[in-house]
Amino acid sequence: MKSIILKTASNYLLPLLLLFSVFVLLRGHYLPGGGFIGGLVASIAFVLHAFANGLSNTKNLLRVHPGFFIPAGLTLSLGSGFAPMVLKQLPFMTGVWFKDPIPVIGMIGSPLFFDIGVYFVVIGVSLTIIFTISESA
Amino acid sequence: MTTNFIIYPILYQAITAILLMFFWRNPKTQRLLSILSSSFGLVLAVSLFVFIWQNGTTALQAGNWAAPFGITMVADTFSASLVVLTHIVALAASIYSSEKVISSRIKFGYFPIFHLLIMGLTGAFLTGDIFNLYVWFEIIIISSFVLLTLGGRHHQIEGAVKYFTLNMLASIIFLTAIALLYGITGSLNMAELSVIIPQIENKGLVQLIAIIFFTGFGIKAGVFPLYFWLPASYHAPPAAVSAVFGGLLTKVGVYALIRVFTLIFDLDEFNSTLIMVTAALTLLSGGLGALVQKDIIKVFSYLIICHIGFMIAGLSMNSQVALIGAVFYMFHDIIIKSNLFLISGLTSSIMGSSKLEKMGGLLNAYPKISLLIAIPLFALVGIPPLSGFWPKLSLFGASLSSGNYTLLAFMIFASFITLFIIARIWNQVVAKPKPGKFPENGFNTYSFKQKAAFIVPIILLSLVTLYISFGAEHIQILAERISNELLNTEQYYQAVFKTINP
Amino acid sequence: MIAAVLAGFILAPVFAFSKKILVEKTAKLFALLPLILFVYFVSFSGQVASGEVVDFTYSWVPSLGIDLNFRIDGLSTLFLLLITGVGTLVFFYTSNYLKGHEKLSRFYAYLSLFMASMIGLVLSDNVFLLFIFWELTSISSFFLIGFNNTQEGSRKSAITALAITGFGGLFLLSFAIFSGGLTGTSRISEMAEMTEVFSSGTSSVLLLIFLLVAAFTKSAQFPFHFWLPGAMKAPTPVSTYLHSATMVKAGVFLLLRFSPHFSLNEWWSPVLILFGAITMVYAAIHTLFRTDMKGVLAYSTISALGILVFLIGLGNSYALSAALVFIVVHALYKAALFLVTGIVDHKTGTRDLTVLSGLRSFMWPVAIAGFVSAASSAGIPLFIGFIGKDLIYEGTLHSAMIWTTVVAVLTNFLLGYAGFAVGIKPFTGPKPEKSIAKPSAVLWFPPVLLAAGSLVFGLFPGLLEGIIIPAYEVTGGQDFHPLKIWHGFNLVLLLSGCTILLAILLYRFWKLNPEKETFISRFDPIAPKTILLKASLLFEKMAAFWTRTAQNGHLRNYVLIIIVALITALIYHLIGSPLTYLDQLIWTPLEWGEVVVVSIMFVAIIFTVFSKSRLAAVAGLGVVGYAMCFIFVFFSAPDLAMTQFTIDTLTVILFVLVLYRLPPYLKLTNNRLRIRDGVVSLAFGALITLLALEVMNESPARLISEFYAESSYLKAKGKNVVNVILVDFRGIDTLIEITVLSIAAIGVFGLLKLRLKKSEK
Amino acid sequence: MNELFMIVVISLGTLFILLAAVGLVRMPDLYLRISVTTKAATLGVGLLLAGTALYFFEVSTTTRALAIIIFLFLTAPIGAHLIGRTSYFVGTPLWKRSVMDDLKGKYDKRTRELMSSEEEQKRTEEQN
Amino acid sequence: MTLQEYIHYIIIPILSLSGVLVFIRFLIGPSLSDRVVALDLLITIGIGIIAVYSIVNKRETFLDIAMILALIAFLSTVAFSYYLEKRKKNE
Amino acid sequence: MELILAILTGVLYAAGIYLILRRSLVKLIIGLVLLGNAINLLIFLMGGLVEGNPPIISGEEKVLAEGFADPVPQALILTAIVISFGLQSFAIVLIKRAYQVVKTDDLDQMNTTDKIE
Amino acid sequence: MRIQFLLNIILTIVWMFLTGSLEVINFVFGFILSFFVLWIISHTNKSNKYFYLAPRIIGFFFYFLYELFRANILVAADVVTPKFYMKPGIVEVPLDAKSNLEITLLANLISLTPGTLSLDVSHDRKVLYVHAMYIEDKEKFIRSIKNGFEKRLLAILR
Ligand code: NA
Ligand code: NA
Repeated sequence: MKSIILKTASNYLLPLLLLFSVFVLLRGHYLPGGGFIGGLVASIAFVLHAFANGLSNTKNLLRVHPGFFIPAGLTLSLGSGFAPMVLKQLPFMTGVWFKDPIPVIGMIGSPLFFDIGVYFVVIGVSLTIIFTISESA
Repeated sequence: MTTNFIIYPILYQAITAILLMFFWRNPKTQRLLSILSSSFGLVLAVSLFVFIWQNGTTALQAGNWAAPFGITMVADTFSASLVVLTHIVALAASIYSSEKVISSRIKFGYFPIFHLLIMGLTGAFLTGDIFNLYVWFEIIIISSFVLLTLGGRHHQIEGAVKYFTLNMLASIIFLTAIALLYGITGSLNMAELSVIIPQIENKGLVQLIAIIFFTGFGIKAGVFPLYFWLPASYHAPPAAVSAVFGGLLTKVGVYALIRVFTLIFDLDEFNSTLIMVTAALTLLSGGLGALVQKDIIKVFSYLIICHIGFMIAGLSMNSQVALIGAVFYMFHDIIIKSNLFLISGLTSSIMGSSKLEKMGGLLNAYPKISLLIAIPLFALVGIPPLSGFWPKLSLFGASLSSGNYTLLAFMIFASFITLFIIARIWNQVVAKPKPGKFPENGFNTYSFKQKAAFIVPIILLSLVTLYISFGAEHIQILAERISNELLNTEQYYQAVFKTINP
Repeated sequence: MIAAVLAGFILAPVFAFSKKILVEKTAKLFALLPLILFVYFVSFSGQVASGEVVDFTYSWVPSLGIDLNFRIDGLSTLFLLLITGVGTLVFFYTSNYLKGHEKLSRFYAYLSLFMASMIGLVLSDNVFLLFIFWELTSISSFFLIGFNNTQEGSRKSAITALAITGFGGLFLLSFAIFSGGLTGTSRISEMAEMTEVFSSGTSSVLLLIFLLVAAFTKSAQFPFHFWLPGAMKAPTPVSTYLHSATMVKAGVFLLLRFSPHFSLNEWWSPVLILFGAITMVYAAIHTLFRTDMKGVLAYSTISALGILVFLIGLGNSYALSAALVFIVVHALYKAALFLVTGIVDHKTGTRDLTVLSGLRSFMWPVAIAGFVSAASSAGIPLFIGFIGKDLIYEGTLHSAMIWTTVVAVLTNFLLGYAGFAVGIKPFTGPKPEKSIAKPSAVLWFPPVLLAAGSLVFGLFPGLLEGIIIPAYEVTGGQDFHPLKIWHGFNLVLLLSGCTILLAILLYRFWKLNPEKETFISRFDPIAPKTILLKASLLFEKMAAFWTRTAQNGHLRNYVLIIIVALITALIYHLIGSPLTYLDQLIWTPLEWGEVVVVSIMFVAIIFTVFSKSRLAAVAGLGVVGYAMCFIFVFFSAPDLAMTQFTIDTLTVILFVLVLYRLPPYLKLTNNRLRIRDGVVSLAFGALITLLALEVMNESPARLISEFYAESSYLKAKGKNVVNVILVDFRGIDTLIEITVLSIAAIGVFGLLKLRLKKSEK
Repeated sequence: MNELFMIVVISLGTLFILLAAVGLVRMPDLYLRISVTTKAATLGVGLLLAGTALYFFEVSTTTRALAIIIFLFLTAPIGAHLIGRTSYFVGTPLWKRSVMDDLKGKYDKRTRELMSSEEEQKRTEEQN
Repeated sequence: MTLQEYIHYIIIPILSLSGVLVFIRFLIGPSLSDRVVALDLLITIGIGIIAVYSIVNKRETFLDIAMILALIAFLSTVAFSYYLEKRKKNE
Repeated sequence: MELILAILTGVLYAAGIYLILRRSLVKLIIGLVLLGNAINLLIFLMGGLVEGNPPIISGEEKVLAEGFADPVPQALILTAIVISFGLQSFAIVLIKRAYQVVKTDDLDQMNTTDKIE
Repeated sequence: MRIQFLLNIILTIVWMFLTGSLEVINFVFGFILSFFVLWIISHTNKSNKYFYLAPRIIGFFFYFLYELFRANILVAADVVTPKFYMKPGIVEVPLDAKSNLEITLLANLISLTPGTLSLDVSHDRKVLYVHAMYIEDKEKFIRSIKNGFEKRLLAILR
């Protein structure tokens, strides 16, 4: 859409929303949020940017095709399920954790990486779908 | 030692799919990778089966959360066998796809999704959690849906709309049933449900929920009057995909029905009558439908429905013999139906059409192929001693000994109509002279590799059929053991609740 | 033994894929296969004659009671010798008859397949095994009949034959299973000791029906007979083999095999006699009107089969031995006549009896064979047929029913005519104008040999006793009456004489011409074939109607049917056992905000459903989603509220992106449909509400939830329990779920981006 | 005292929201509805959030409330602008008692570009 | 009367009433834009309700939901505007 | 409230089914979305209704406070929501593609594949 | 570069707001995160003027709040009374604001005040079209905007 106002605002809303999405992702284990919502918020950020600036600009911004996030995220999630199998001979998807929490994020363990994988998959999926639709409109 | 190996076949397909995604634009690599990994997947599946055969039902508590708190994956003989069959079909379809599926489809994710479909099927067979089963079903739906539409041709879209809507409806009904089940039991673990359900006093409510389950699975299994999505869509995708659809998709529904109605719900008078009536009408309407179709793929589609009736009939009679028949029939049917769709793909490509009136001349032009396809065709009919014959012994026997003569009549009718239809197909495709000419860039012009990709999977599946036929004793013993396990739910329960890993 | 049975099966593909040249050269040698088998089976005749049985057992599928139980006894030996003996001649004959035929190798493959099935069939002492070979004979005869696959007629005949015999086969399967279940064994010989199973109770009636349907279809009894004349479309060697000694006799074999079992069943005799009699008369009359040699033979075969069934039904010692002798008699003369017909056809190019005459000078050995066989067929003394006929009359006379003798005479003299018509007519009379090539010895030798058999056994019937008596004993007969040419002057002799006389008179004065065939074809509309054909057409129409009605392409019909089916099942059950306690629920009190949200949602749903504009509907959908979000807020589900909200927004975006390209809603459905659908939907909704309320009465122990409440932080290190469930307790669900998403995305990408070219399929 | 202040803030916020709702129903044209509602509601919610922040009175809650207010103040006017602009563009009419419409005819039908009066004059001159 | 009771009996009903009014506008339209504006306002009111609801229940967790709503609610407005701008003339 | 929500669930189901029974593909998809909501609400009801006590361990607590809302249905719904989002997006795109290929949104015109030729 | 840094700091502060923790480690984490986010979106984000004058910002904030309340009450009176006193219309307001950010902020602020709504900016960015509820005198209205919001805003931004 040819609106300077939207365009300008979206440029500032994008980082804000992205930041917010990471925030939602990381706190998911303790408070409402998590990979899905985080991923959805992040996708919405890019969608907004695309509405305002046109699809090609947003794609340039992303540098890679959004579809790339899908296998990447899947690998991360699946990998965090594998970690206990490979590392400790435990059943698939068993949570393995570092001993001490780190500030801001809290405990670091395989479920966290799993959730991050979810986050990326959701971004990849939403953006692939919406971008594809827009392009073929 | 953990029991992680139960889900190796699942994880393996997932890894394959992801790997294939990374080779998105490279059809050659994808083809090779797919065949290689399908072969290795089969090895994994077989070794799983061997383990289960030797050690009995085994469970994996995912996440190391003791049942019923996490998701339990359970491999018993039934599911392990089905996993093996799935992987056999997958290998065949994979080889078949390697030349038959055009590279533009491959560049749009054909192979990753194909492997995810296989993963979904495997998962559905192995899960011991009712909601998890729903999730696996969704994998199956979405991947089959994508494979169905890939290419986006007119008939594909039309088929897909129906396929999608009715399968979504099935999922919604299934999920409704799960919700209600959770509402009365507070559990999702199938082994635990098998213990809780009998203790519930409100039997009527349990039965209503059972009906909803039956409807949901019935749509997937393609029983009367819920099968409409099947004939409307199976002709749409490439033959390799139809093969997986034809062989396995409905069988997952049948599997779910058998599992749920042996493990969780009682097959009491009402349920078994309901299922029996359904089975009879399925046999009838599938047969009638197949009789009037003029396109080979549609004939096969209706025959799928018709023959689902046999398995459902086996379930409905609620006896060990009948269950043996149902299970045996299922094994036979998976291989046969997959093979038939591969064959329909082969013959259509030889003839340039899948319409029966435009086909013909196979016997004179391709005698060896004719002999090859005679095996599955007549095995489908149940010409003894080919594979379709054996389960009928148990099914007919069970209906005779339990006095279900009407059901027997329907089974005889279905067998007869199948015989007639297949004989007619034989006449029209194989024996009759070809009307018009064979297409110019037809089968004969293919390279050796292309021909092999066509023929090898059919040979592979036909060999399996021959094994089922002449090694019927093995399959019979297998089916007996499966029916034992299905009827003695205690064993399943023990397997799920004993294994708490160190 | 197993090698003997399997030899045909194994050699079939070898034949099929041998090089054509090789087959041409070695075809005569193929006859060695049946010959060796013949010799092999003859080697048992000594043991068999002394009343021994030889059993061979190989394990196959013991858990189903199906093993390879082969038994050589009198009955099987009789059939084995016919199968392999006639087989040898047919194999030999074919090598010349189909010389140069493109598909000769395939023919031999089918033939040996068929022979092997037949051998297996008569050897089986296992009722399942019997069925297996039974079906194999059906299927291999399907190939044989349809051998001329480029001709539509022969394909049609093949499918008719398969349909009828296959239909019967399913009854044999039922018989096998049922009898196996009732007797606890699958061995036919062991079953024979449990006659009570086969003679009393409803189950025995069922068993009888199963068996008879199988036998009658295979042995072409009225009204299943019509596949047999159609099967004449096959090359003559096939007809010879199928209709004289093998395929159609399988049904007779079955009846003989099980006649001891059913000996006490009161229905056995009357039913067999009735069907046998109808068949033999009906078919015999038909022979009069046929002008095609093969047509005459076909109907005379049916008639002969009727006689056999009739005799087995009579069941007295004369009738039984008559049946056994007649099997041999019929095999000898019918095979010879078929072969003769083949030669005539091969050399003259026609089988039309109104045209053929005077061939004797071109093919005198063939003519002799024809004459001898015709004589045997008419029961002229000194030929084996005479002995057969005598026994038949003995049999009927020993039954209490006079009419049986009448129909026997009637049938026999008509059959005598048929024999003359085929075996004599073409060779007598004026010579044809054109000269006709002489048949090679390979062609004429087999019929001559068969004719010689008719003569030799006719002169020395005692030679036959060696195989007839053991068979007779196996079928439950006692006190065999020795086979003699001369019984003295008695009623039987008189009847025989009359029969012959009548046959000769009929042959003299019955003028065959095409009008005769036209005449009989007037009865076609009421012939079983037509009726069945019409019925099957009607059936197909019904099937088409039904399929078109059910699968009418309208998605909403499918949905409607599914929903109505579900509603019906639920309501049906509810009527049987109504729900009990809806009143015990403790309700959560109403709150302002909740009521407003729910009310808005109600209205928004209705708005969405009835909106005239798509976009308004999508907006309405948005409201519904946001209202859901607030329900989640009010009832303690923050994660759900967040997800619902974001996804709802994304869904709206998707709809919007897609919809602006589409034309507006069309107003399509009429009010009647709206009301119907409305009622169905509301009924479904009401049922769900009812179920939900009923379920909420149950208060199961939520052990799982309590475990999560306690261990979420302590064991899984997370405080948002829902999130912990998603990423840990039930992580697999989530893993699959993101896979679903991934597939959807790939699918969308493919659906919109992939454009196939015309050439790509 | 503190509680009373909270009650005032919250009541005020609620009133503004009610005002927005009434305005939305009553106002005669779309632009007026947007004009009245977006801001009144934003202000109202802002006040409610302020009340919430005061109630909990701790850093994490306050920052969250503040974040929500910032988000709302960032997004609400943009939404209003967009929907107003597009509505005008697709021809949603002004209230009949409106006194002026400077926008009339300024959108180029084809390119959808919006001209200023100055630019419009220029173009007219060029064309002449 | 405590603050909770005040909110429960006075504030929430008024907010709910506002919601109903806005929803009426949504229903009567007349244009799609009117509906979009109404939808937007509904969500804004929802944020308000959530805010006071968190006071009633003394759980600040609910503010998190409000945060999401505040950030992305306007996106559907953007989408509908996009639609209006791009759609064909025939609706 | 349970009664009202149960009725609401029923209404959602009814509305969804009714829309699926229309001839328009767009209505069909909207119907499926409504059914998705219906099923979520049903699952939600099955866990029992709890006000103001989300299954989140607050502050320094180590276990959930008594009277918590059942987290299991919530997790199930989350999964179900996300799955139906995936399926719905695909379905929505299918509308688009169907319109491109079949040139209509009328389902009654999408019946060629079921015809017996 | 400087502006990038400033943005980075601002985002970091937003992050600390969001997480509700003022610890140093959170600052570091927020800084890294914001840096990353900015890196992602960096190359289309053409540099702009940025605000740096805190007092003016605060002053402006209160001016805005004042305007917000004043206008709201004005409108409220009209909404709740049965008769409408308004004279609405669309006014073309010439802009001194030049950059995208300036225009956007101005337009949003105008929109946020009840009774006025920024409809669109002309293609050449010279005028802003505003829908207003009370237009007694067009020139006066334009002046009130230019002397009110625009002047104060530009004073901060330039
Ligand atoms: Na979460
Ligand atoms: Na875990």
